Amino acid sequence: MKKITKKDLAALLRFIGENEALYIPGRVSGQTNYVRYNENTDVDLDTLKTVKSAKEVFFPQSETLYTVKTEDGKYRISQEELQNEEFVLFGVKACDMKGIEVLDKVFLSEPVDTFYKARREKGTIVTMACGEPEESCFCKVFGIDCAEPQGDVTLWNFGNEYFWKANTEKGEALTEKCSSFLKDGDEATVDAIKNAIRTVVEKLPYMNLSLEGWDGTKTEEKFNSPVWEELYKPCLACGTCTFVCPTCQCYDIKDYNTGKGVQRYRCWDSCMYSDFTMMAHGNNRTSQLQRYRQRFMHKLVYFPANNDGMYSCVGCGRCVDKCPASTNIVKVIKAFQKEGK
Amino acid sequence: MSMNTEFKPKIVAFCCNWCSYAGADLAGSSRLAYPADVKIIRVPCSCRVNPMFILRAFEKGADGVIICGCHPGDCHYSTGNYYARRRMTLLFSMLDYMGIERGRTRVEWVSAAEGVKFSNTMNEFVDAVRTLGPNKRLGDLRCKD
Amino acid sequence: MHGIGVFVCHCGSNIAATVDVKKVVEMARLEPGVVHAEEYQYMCSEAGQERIATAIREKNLKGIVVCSCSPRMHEATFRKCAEKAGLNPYMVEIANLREQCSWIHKDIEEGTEKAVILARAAIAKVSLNTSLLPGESRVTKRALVIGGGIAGIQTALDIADAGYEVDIVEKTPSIGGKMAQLDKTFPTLDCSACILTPKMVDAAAHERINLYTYSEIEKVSGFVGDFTVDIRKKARYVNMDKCTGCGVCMEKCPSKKALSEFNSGLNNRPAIYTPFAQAIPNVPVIDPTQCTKLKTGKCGICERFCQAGAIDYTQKDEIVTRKYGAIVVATGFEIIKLDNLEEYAYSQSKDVITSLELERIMNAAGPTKGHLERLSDGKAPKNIVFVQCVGSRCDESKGKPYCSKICCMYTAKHAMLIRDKYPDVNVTVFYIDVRTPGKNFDEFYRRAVEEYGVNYVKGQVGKVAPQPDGSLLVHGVDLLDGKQLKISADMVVLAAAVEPSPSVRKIATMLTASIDTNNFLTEAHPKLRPVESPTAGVFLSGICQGPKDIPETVSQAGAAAVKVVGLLAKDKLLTNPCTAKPDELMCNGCGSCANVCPYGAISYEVKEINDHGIRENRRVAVVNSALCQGCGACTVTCPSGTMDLQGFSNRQILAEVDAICR
Amino acid sequence: MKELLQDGTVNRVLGWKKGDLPYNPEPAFFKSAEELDEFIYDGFCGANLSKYMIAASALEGKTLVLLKPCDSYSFVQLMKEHRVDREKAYIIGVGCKGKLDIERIKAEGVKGIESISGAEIDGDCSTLKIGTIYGEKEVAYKDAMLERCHVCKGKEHRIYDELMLESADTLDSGRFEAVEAIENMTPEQKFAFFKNELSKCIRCNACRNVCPACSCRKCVFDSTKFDSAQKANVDEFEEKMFHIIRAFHVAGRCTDCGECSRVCPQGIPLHLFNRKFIKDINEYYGEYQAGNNVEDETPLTDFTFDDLEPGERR
Repeated sequence: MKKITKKDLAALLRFIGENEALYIPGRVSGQTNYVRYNENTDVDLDTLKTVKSAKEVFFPQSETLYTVKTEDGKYRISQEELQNEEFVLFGVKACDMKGIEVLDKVFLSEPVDTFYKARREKGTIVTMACGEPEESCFCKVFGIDCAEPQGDVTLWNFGNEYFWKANTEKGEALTEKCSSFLKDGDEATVDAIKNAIRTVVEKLPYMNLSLEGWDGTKTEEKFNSPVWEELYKPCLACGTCTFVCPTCQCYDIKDYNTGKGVQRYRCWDSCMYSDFTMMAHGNNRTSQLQRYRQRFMHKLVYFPANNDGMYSCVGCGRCVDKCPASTNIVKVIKAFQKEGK
Repeated sequence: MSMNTEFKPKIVAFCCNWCSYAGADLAGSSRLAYPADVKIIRVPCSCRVNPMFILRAFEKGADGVIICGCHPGDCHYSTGNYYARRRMTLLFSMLDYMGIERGRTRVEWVSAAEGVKFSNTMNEFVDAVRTLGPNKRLGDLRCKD
Repeated sequence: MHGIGVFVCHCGSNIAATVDVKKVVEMARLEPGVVHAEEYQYMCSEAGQERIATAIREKNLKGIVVCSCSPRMHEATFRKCAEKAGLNPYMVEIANLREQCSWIHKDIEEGTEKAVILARAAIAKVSLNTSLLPGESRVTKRALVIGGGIAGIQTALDIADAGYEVDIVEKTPSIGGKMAQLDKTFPTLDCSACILTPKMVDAAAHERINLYTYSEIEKVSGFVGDFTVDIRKKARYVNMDKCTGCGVCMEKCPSKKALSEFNSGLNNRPAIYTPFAQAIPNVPVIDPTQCTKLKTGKCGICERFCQAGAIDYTQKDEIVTRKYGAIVVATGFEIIKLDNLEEYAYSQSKDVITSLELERIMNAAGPTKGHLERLSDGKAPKNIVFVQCVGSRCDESKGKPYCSKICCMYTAKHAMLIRDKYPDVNVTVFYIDVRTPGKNFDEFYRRAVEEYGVNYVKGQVGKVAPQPDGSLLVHGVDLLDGKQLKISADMVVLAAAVEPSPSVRKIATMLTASIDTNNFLTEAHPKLRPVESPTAGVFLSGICQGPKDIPETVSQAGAAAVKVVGLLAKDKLLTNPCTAKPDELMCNGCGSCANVCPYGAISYEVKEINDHGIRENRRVAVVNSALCQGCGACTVTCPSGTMDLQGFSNRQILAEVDAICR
Repeated sequence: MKELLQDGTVNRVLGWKKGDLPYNPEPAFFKSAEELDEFIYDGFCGANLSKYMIAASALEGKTLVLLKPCDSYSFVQLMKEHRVDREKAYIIGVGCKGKLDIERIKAEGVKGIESISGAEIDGDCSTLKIGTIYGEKEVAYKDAMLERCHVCKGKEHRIYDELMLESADTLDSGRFEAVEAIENMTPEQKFAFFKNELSKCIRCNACRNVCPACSCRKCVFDSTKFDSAQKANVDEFEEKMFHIIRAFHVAGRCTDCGECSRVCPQGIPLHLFNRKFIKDINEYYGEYQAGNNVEDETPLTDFTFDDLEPGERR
């Protein structure tokens, strides 16, 4: 167990940022998101949730896959290079960390997504325990302990200090590299911090949310339930929930004509959009009800059914905070609870 | 100044078929030179010019976009240029509001008889865009390399 | 699209001198979809067209790009050529390498680079072209002639003689126009009225000509072959059917203060009047601004004296709606206002007059019964100075930049007539140039100088100064002698510039016919289509298109008539297929597009739409392609992009943008 | 409402349903009197229900809809564009004392909210008492209001069948102040300002989808007609294009309801685009308020012969 005083943190970040890429919550025009650190970055480790989750560091909203150019009437294809630079992702909360594990299930199983894999290999994740969880948080429902997030290094915020614990080899390496900034810390204080956090978590309004019945079975019953018919109605079919979600992993592949050639790129897509799954013959989901249902069925039924019971929701509550129509996964779970299904 | 002489701006000129395109033809047959940087796209009327076309030109690397139509009152379709005038007024104002240099966009009314005006307008516009230099504020970086 | 052919024209050396044609061909070959590219000396020639046709057939081309002169020149030519070879004519695009490239650039490298880009844009566009089929529209076999002067009369007579109905709309109470005001005509010196009035009578008597005098065009809609026109028949307050034209009313009318328009305001006319004795129709009108009865309700003398009972103070303007296949504009001219040319003292002295006023003074039916006299004191003038180019060939702040064309000849005519009738009067003419291009024109001018002793001075008049004794001191310069001149005159005649009738602006707007900076109507082509307006179905006759004398006007009138007859002879016209086309699946039915459509071509219908399996009734836009003229206003107003324009589609234009910015 | 539903005047009620947190009521259709037990109307019912009336117009029978004064402008504008059917709507114009912005409350450092009182519509709406797991907090109602309420268009409904509840004056700043502040910047500052703001955009389309004016069946940004279906923020141009065109497409039709700014997950002041067009339209073509009535010609489908020339300033 190590620790670093808060006033030394800036120097530490500068140190890391000088040697490798550092992604950290930073404020731009009033909003906190993961940004690539530079000297002008307005680092913000106090905001509980970044607007977009940490997933974008490994799975960017858009990325070029390859480029085709014509030269003298002939086509030339150049593959986009994989991540080859080491980097540190700093300040990830337990829910986002779990989100990355969900993405790992998708992108690291066969066929492996090489772009994602390269980033995972080059990245060291520094997580951070949640100091003050908020009312929209329900990570505990999914068995996540926000007092003790995983990752390569874990930090705990306490008074003027951050406690620092390496969990993995990568974490040890980072700790070693940063050793000049770190002092020894005691486990006991950290245990106290954890307990304090866990006590707060118990008080959160969503703690009693029950996942009973969402065990990857009763697929058809859920699918055909009349509950959806009312639930979907406020949905505006925007992609906010999808884009702030730490586990949504769907993407579209598109071509961009640069005039000098074509860039094939992929970008996040949302199952809420009417052109999601649009194919030459049309769309197999023709109504918003179907799209809305798909999102939650995927997170709570299909994904656990295919991944040993792992839900693709981590209870971060971003969709609860951000949905323009105040509909969200919690309301879905509660609605089914109420119907007794 | 040496910068300016080297910089060859990309200029897209939307010209209505009835007046301005004919005005450009007249400039041509009268041998009234203007810079080769200007490339004309023929549209039936200035009201056919969608703001998306203008933004698209900038996206793909244009340094300036000019729209030419019949003089107000002379539109071949009677009223097209009046609509174009309002649309472009608002669009240009918005671009200005967002910090895009005002000199990169322009609307000019050029009749079929105004070869001289066409040529002068293009000369002036290209000069203005040259002074501003390459368009860096409203373009897609993917098209730059 | 695969299967594009590119044809690059040298246009002799017009293109080839500044554009490396071979390079353009070479670069075009590298463009996606291009399977054939070649060059030729003159693509528009028969041999050139044959090459295109052969390539289309042999290489099974799906679209072609001709890199040549302006599409305004030869687009139609190449479309026909493609059609003959079995390709849809709308699969042709033109890259304008002549007017917009080779002719304006000197540097070959620069010109070639631009030519390549222009070709590229056309290739990008053609690859998104779709085959289009023209629709058909009917032709209303009736023509409208706007203006009843000599131009309008002649056009109407020629059309009517060919067997078609014609309506003439004249804004004054009588046909005849400016020619009726003239005394004699050059270069033959025959009497204007003697040659005009028979034509007026012919027009009035013609079974296929219908006159709307004292009427104006109110509204025009429709398009070539099918115009709908609202004509405002102004209230005459005289029943045309009852009036016998006896003229008693005019004699008896107590209100005689109005200035006679026909006599250029030199004398008065009654409130009820015909403009001149030979007016056609010979039915007076009551000028409501002058008539005591209409203004105050008291009087009614004319009504009392009218034996025919034709006076009707309750008459109202009437709107007549008629359909026409073709419209001829023959709105004629006015003399410019001389307000900006105060140096000639026109407003200061009654003895400074315009040439048109002189016509009336010289005319036996005019205010002075044809006696040449000063308007100030009625004395016979001894010294007359004519000033040419008053407001013509002039700085635009004061007058007109163009030559009015007729002044040299009519000034010579006036000078000659005065010297003939009053040999003791000295006549001096100040001129910049004497322009006499016309049959027997120069001979005529030389007679004025040589036989009649008119004193021609090359030079301009700087000032006309009215003297206390009533004479006029003319300050001029003799450029040939290099001397300042001061000539004392009793009368100064100004050859004021002509300008298109002010009413033409409004009419042009209604007809969507274009107008140049001097308000002359623009012809479709200055050399090859001089009597057609760029707006299909609208033709030009007389001075509305540019200054002309009578013989030229009459010949243009005939030419316009032939064009009209050519049009009316057809039963159906092919319509431009480049019209707006909505995508019903996307349409919101919001109504914006119809709001901006100048032709009322868009309406809304509730239709059952099958949107990917979901059937529902939706309000959607429907375009009447016979009415749509393809301006594209709707395409931009439509927020969802439902409306697109065939031939200039969003994707086609964007492809051009992309190709240019590449 | 219950009566109208019971006597068959209306087939359903479109209103707001209690949320599961003190501040997240959702738009909902109520089909029976008992469902209406879950109805709520308080300071957090900011959602403009007009847009839901497009779908409701296709349903059988009448829908009772609750519209705040500013929502009623949107409804009229939609009527003008033939998107909603007046005959299918029974409009209750509800009073409004300013709507609350939970983001503003959170920005005051309020976390772990358990309860909020003071947002009730029949209260005096002066102070919000907020119970959190970290203790009690107080926030002035005014400081928690949405931006749009500070520039309120007024208490009058443009259309209604019945009126309910009192409104309060909430207008306390100039509608165009923020726009003017940007106009007065140097081009570099303007550029930097918008670059910063738009860099946050995640192209989630919430602004578009919530907008009553952006109600196209198929948005240009979703269609292939302009090759503009770029849902990703690949390059900063994409967001500029999107937001300029979005604002342009609603120019003259935008009632300034402020929903776009309310829903932006990244807090981008999107109303600054729309309001710039509104300000320009007012200055160049005369005062115009979209949704005022169905008769007025929309500024961009209208003209006068002596309109301003592009690039000119009056």
